[in-house]
Amino acid sequence: MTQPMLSIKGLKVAYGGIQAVRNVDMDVYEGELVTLIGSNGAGKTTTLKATTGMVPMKGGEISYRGKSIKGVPSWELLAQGLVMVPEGRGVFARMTITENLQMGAYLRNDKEGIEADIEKMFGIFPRLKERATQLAGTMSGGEQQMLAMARALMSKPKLLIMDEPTMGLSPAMTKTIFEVIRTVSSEGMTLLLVEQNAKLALQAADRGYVMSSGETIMNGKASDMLDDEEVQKAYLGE
Amino acid sequence: ACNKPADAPKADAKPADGAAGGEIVVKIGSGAPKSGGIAHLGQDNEMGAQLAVNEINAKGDLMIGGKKVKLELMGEDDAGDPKQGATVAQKMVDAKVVAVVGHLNSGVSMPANAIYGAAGIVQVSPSSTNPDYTLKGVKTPGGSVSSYRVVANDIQQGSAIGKYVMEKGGKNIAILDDATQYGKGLADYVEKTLKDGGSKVTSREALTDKTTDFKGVLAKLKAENPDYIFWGGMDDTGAALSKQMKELGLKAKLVSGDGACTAKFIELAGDSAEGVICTQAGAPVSKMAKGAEFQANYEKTFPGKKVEIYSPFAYDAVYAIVAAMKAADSVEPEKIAKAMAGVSFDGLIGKVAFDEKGDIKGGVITVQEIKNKKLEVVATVM
Amino acid sequence: MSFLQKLSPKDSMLGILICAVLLMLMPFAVQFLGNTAWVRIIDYTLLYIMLALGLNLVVGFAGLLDLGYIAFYAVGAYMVALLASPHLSDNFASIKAAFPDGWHVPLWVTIPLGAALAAVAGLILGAPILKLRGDYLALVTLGFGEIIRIFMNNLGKDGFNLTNGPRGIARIDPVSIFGHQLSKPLDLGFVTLSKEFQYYYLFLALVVLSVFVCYRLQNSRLGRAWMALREDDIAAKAMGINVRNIKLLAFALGATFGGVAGGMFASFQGFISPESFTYMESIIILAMVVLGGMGHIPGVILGAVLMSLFPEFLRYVVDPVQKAVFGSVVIDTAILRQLILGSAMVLIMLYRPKGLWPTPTREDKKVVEADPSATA
Amino acid sequence: MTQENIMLSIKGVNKSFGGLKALQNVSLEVKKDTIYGLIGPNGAGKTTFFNVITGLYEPDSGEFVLNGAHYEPTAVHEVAKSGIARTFQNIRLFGNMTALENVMVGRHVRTKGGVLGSIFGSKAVKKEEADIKARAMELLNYVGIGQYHDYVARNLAYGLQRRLEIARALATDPKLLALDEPAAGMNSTEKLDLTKLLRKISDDGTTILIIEHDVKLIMELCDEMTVLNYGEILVQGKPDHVRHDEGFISAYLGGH
Amino acid sequence: MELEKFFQLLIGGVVVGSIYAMIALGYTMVYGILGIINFAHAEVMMIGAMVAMTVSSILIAAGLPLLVVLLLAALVAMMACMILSYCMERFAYRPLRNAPKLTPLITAIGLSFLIQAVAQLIWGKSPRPFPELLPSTRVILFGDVGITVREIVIVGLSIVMMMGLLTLVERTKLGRAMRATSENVGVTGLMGVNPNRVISATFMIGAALAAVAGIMYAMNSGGKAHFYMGFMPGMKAFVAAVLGGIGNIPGAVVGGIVLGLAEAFGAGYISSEYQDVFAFVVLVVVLIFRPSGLLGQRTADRA
Ligand SMILES: Nc1ncnc2c1ncn2[C@@H]1O[C@H](COP(=O)(O)OP(=O)(O)OP(=O)(O)O)[C@@H](O)[C@H]1O
Ligand SMILES: Nc1ncnc2c1ncn2[C@@H]1O[C@H](COP(=O)(O)OP(=O)(O)OP(=O)(O)O)[C@@H](O)[C@H]1O
Ligand SMILES: CC(C)C[C@H](N)C(=O)O
Ligand SMILES: [Mg+2]
Ligand SMILES: [Mg+2]
Repeated sequence: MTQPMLSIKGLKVAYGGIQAVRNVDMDVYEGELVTLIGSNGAGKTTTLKATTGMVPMKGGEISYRGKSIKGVPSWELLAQGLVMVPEGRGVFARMTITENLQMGAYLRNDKEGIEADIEKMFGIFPRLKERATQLAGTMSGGEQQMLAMARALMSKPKLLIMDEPTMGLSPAMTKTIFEVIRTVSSEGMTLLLVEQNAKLALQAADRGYVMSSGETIMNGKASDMLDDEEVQKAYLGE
Repeated sequence: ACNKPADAPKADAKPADGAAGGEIVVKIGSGAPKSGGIAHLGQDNEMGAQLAVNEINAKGDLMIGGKKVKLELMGEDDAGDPKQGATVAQKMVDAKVVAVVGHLNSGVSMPANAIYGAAGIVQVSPSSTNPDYTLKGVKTPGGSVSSYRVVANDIQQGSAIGKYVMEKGGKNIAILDDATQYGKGLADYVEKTLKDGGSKVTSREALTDKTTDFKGVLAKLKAENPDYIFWGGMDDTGAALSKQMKELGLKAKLVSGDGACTAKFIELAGDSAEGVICTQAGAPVSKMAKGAEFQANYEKTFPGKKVEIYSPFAYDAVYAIVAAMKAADSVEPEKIAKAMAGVSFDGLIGKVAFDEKGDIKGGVITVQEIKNKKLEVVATVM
Repeated sequence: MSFLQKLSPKDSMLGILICAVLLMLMPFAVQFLGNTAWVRIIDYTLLYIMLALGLNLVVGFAGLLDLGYIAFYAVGAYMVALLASPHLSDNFASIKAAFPDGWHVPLWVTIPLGAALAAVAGLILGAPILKLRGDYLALVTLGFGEIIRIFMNNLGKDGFNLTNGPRGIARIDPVSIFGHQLSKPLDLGFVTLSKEFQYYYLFLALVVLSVFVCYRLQNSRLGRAWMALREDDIAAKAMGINVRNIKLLAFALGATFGGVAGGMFASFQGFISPESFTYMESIIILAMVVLGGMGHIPGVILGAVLMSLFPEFLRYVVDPVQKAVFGSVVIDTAILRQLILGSAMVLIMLYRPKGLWPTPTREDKKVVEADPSATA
Repeated sequence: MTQENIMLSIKGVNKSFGGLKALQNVSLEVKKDTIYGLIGPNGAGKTTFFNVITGLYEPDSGEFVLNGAHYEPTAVHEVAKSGIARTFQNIRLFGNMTALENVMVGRHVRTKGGVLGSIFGSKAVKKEEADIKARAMELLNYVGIGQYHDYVARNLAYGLQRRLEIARALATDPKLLALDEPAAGMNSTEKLDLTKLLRKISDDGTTILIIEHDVKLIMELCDEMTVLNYGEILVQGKPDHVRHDEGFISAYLGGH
Repeated sequence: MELEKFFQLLIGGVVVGSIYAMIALGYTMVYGILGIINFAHAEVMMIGAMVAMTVSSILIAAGLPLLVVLLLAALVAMMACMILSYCMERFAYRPLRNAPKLTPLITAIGLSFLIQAVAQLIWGKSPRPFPELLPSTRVILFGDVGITVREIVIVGLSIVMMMGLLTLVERTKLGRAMRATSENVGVTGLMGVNPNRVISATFMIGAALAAVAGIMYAMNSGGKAHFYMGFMPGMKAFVAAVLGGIGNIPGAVVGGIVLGLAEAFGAGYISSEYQDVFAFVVLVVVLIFRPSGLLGQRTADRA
């Protein structure tokens, strides 16, 4: 294969005294759907935050399309097509749904294109259309999750990072989200997915990584991992 | 541990400070606001005192107790705040000043006096015009008066203003003040005089020393259309009042006291200053025999600065202290305080001598009117 | 203080003892090094410590921003001034008749009364504005503070002269304990204590008491409730905390500190006027709390000490230093002081955003790596 | 059924936001010592229902009975006092307080140490404090995060925070424990542990009302359940009954 | 007579209120985006007035027509204030983004001490006359009710400013970015917006308004500038901002005007002594009934 689109080597992150991430190694190749699973507090979110320049890294290397992005702020990354849907949605509560979507397209200047894409999102998530003018903050947890997802897609990312996008979603909605994930993936978008619903994640993904207490302890083809009893015991609850 | 109130430098004390063998250095304190809203006036006072000190030292002929005396002015910032006033007062007492020029605001002079009095140190204020300052003054342990002033007090000033206005045929007068110790105090005496004199005080209003918009109260006064409006307050606020009266088309003549009887007022009030009447507790520097000389000297010593109001008085306050020093032929505070009662000399501001309360004898009040951007004396009230 | 708590009871007793001795000797040292003015400054400092501790109850513990705290100080001060000076009898015939030589109520009455009155004021302020959040509350308290001051300034009309207006109330009795007036030198035989010294010990006692009370409250059920309120009021309610009541409680308790300090201030200075209770004072006290370390008692004390000593310290050094360096006063002293004070505040906040001595939090401690997934 | 064995009985709750009817005539009864499930699509009104019964949102109408006693859900703290404790969908811990302190706060409503007592450190208060601490620690261990007792809450990972919230709620000795998506953000294994925990809580005599999207989990956990959709009741009854309801399948599971 | 008095008070109130409004806009914008009360804003306004004073006195000496002088002076003053404000944000506030809420408040107070001190060094301690750049000639409306040209300009300006800001914040991309930043700096970054730029911009816009406000205030308050001049209007503007619902742009203007009217009518009909008391009483009453200000809408706190 060619060089990875995103490559993380020996990542270390600490919050004050707490070593949240000790040693993470991970590669994401163009066009892949990679999933990162692990129990609560394993350090997944922290890893993603470090990648998108939201928390400073204490050690290691992160490079995106060959260039090191150590200390590169999140807004410059988006310009290069690296986008994240943060854990806990982070929608703009005091802005309407539409405005939230427009924020997603902040760096784009093609008015028509933006309009079209907003309509497209409304197509995928009808509930958002119904509430187009409601303040995001007053929406239900699930509705907010859809919005966050849609907003990220608005920026036409090359690499989309998602932190637990189905958290708090009804089964139906979870299906929808995964359908979306599959489609965008099949359309060639590269995805890095952190997901608690390990089964669904692994079923959708090409490759998977497992994190435990701050370290990537294993990785491999998603299908293989589904059958690995270690994984089954620890994360699939079987 | 505790410093006995009355321990002050003996004539031979602190040779350390003394430059030459026979010379002793004597500290005189000066307390005035050098920060905050009226810092410029405080500065003025201190500079007045500084001038006197420089002069005396330059002459270098001041001999006390057979020793040559070099004066040193200890200028402290009381920020016009009673609490800080008390603090600097204590600081100066500790620094063994033999007497104090100050403070500027009556509101500060009075609490400070408690400290000076107790320490047996005499205080001569160049600008505190509130009657209570001397009336309620503290006696030194030695039983002498400790609160003196070289300006006339607000009773004199108030009645002078009131009388003058009535002479000029004022029937309906509105009285405004800035709700400060000074402004309100003065306004009260003006009001009293007018009422006793049978004039009508159409309304009595109070604003603040930070008020910049008088339109509200002026609109009210306009409805009453008084023929005079008295302002008990400072020059900057007074100027705003004067301008806004004009903008609202009030016919009334503006009258004010020493706080607003300044060059600054004219500068700020511009054209609206024309015809404004104000009094000064004492003669204006322009009318002082050596006034011009003083001004020149002042502007030479402190480039870019102009005499505001009270520097001449601060200047004479120093001379009063020195006179007492000479009379007592000692630099002991108590002795100076004692001798102060007997002091009498022709100063810059005129004759300087005190009554038993500590007020200046025959303190004159000068009534002035602003004619083409100049203060012109129109009357001098004894 | 806090570090004492960590020590074993025995050591902490020792520590406290040492502190006590040092504090007892402090004024002598100060007198020796500096002079009476400094003892006086320290007296004021002690008052400010009380104020800071009181405000800390409201801002630091309960997280209610109060920009008008000085009002309670004023209430206490004026109450003492009225009860312990000839002012009322000079201005009200009826009282004159009853008390020919004026009212002179002793310390034992004025302190609790001042505290109580301030507490009531606290409730009166608190009650109507409980619904308000964060900065809305802050502003109303600011307004309250100003309103009180304005009334003090205007209730001085002839006819009904309650506060003597801007002229202020003078000749307030000094504190007198068992007939001895603290304004008079006290001869203990081996040493004579000046007014400043006697007040120092009185104030010190009050401060120690305040600190004690604050600690007890902080580590109590109420202290926790306040903290919870500060963190998330909705969650606090959901935990069954009656937010309304504990807010009021915080206001009232905080106010009492102010009231007592105010009373002390009045009798110490013997003269009070509205100028001493401006909005700026409230701000300065708030600065003490925040600069020191909001919610952390030792920090707050440190803050109060610095904020009240530093400007005075500058008063003493700025001129000499300038003279030494440039040979003359280049920059006007008063301005330079303001300049330095301002910069100091900014810099402290820049380098110690949580204050100089903040509550030690979890992050500061080294973490023994516990595997989070171990729970699974 | 008789009143005695009903813990919570809600009748005809309506709640609307402007034009939007978030709850329409919702009624349900939770039997004592059972686990009752509340599910439904996103935006169905589940959290709103919680907010209403706990006094956070004022209902347009409705009747509320807890443990046989009528109550008006107006003051949140009153509701908590009368015995309903809850957790929040978007976790609301006291971020800067330690895990232990968080749980200790939960004891507030069941203790009474006052100002004077605290200041003078009266025997009673000292004892009460000790008890609070002991109980809090006990609860932390009970939910399995004892070793994090001195962690500042905001520094705990999502899943741990959820457990902490449960401990804090339990500290108020609730008659009814209302959980809003406690399993959100947990993986299957962790969910199993949570299930065990909830069972334990229920067996130890606390009635539970739970919102959860994990059908597997809710079905095996609950004795009875209500499915909301667009603010209205879709189905109500035992899991097996609900499981086969057409409306439920299409609206919630999204077809087969 | 009475009627005339009423209208005269009305005018006076609206004028003063408009000045409060202009300053309040600055408070509100910064508050809106960072949630901090930038007390130093009052000093920014003071600096604006001071700079304008110096510049205009030079230009007048050079004999330019007053209107030109006014425009040039205003321009320079705005520049100065924007730079000052930018530096404040960059060096004093930015490092405190994640600091406890009250930390920037104290910084702000420290800053205003600092700025005042500097102003004293440059312009001295005493009030300086501010040239009459706008005619204070009285235009009679009816009877004896009049308004000066300057006052008309002031009222006009405040409205224009408000409209301008509203369009900026509600309609433009920058405005949207501002609102987003005000909610969550981190996530805004994820949208490709550089929050630092947005915040700096906000401060500078507020500063520009402050400069204009400073000039108008200096002219309206009896034509003087003083290092201390920021304090009072600063405090009043803060009140106005909160009264209208802090963070809310029209609110700032409404709040300012309501405050101005309360003061004017209070002084005119009851007693000038309690002028400020009325201001605060109005505030308290309003907040008791509308806990988040006149126009401040509280967004439902989801649980
Ligand atoms: N802001 C913070 N300050 C200090 N410690 C933190 C902070 N955020 C997270 N941590 C710690 O870092 C560790 C990893 O947290 P992180 O959120 O990355 O885990 P996670 O794998 O995302 O867990 P989850 O699946 O629950 O989201 C946890 O132990 C947590 O306590
Ligand atoms: N404060 C509010 N203002 C306006 N609308 C609101 C408010 N709270 C909730 N809503 C609306 O009411 C509906 C129900 O919201 P609720 O949070 O109860 O859904 P939910 O069942 O909890 O969904 P989820 O499972 O995704 O959390 C949603 O459409 C939401 O947008
Ligand atoms: C500067 C002066 C106006 C001071 C005033 N005379 C007073 O007694 O306070
Ligand atoms: Mg996570
Ligand atoms: Mg919900």
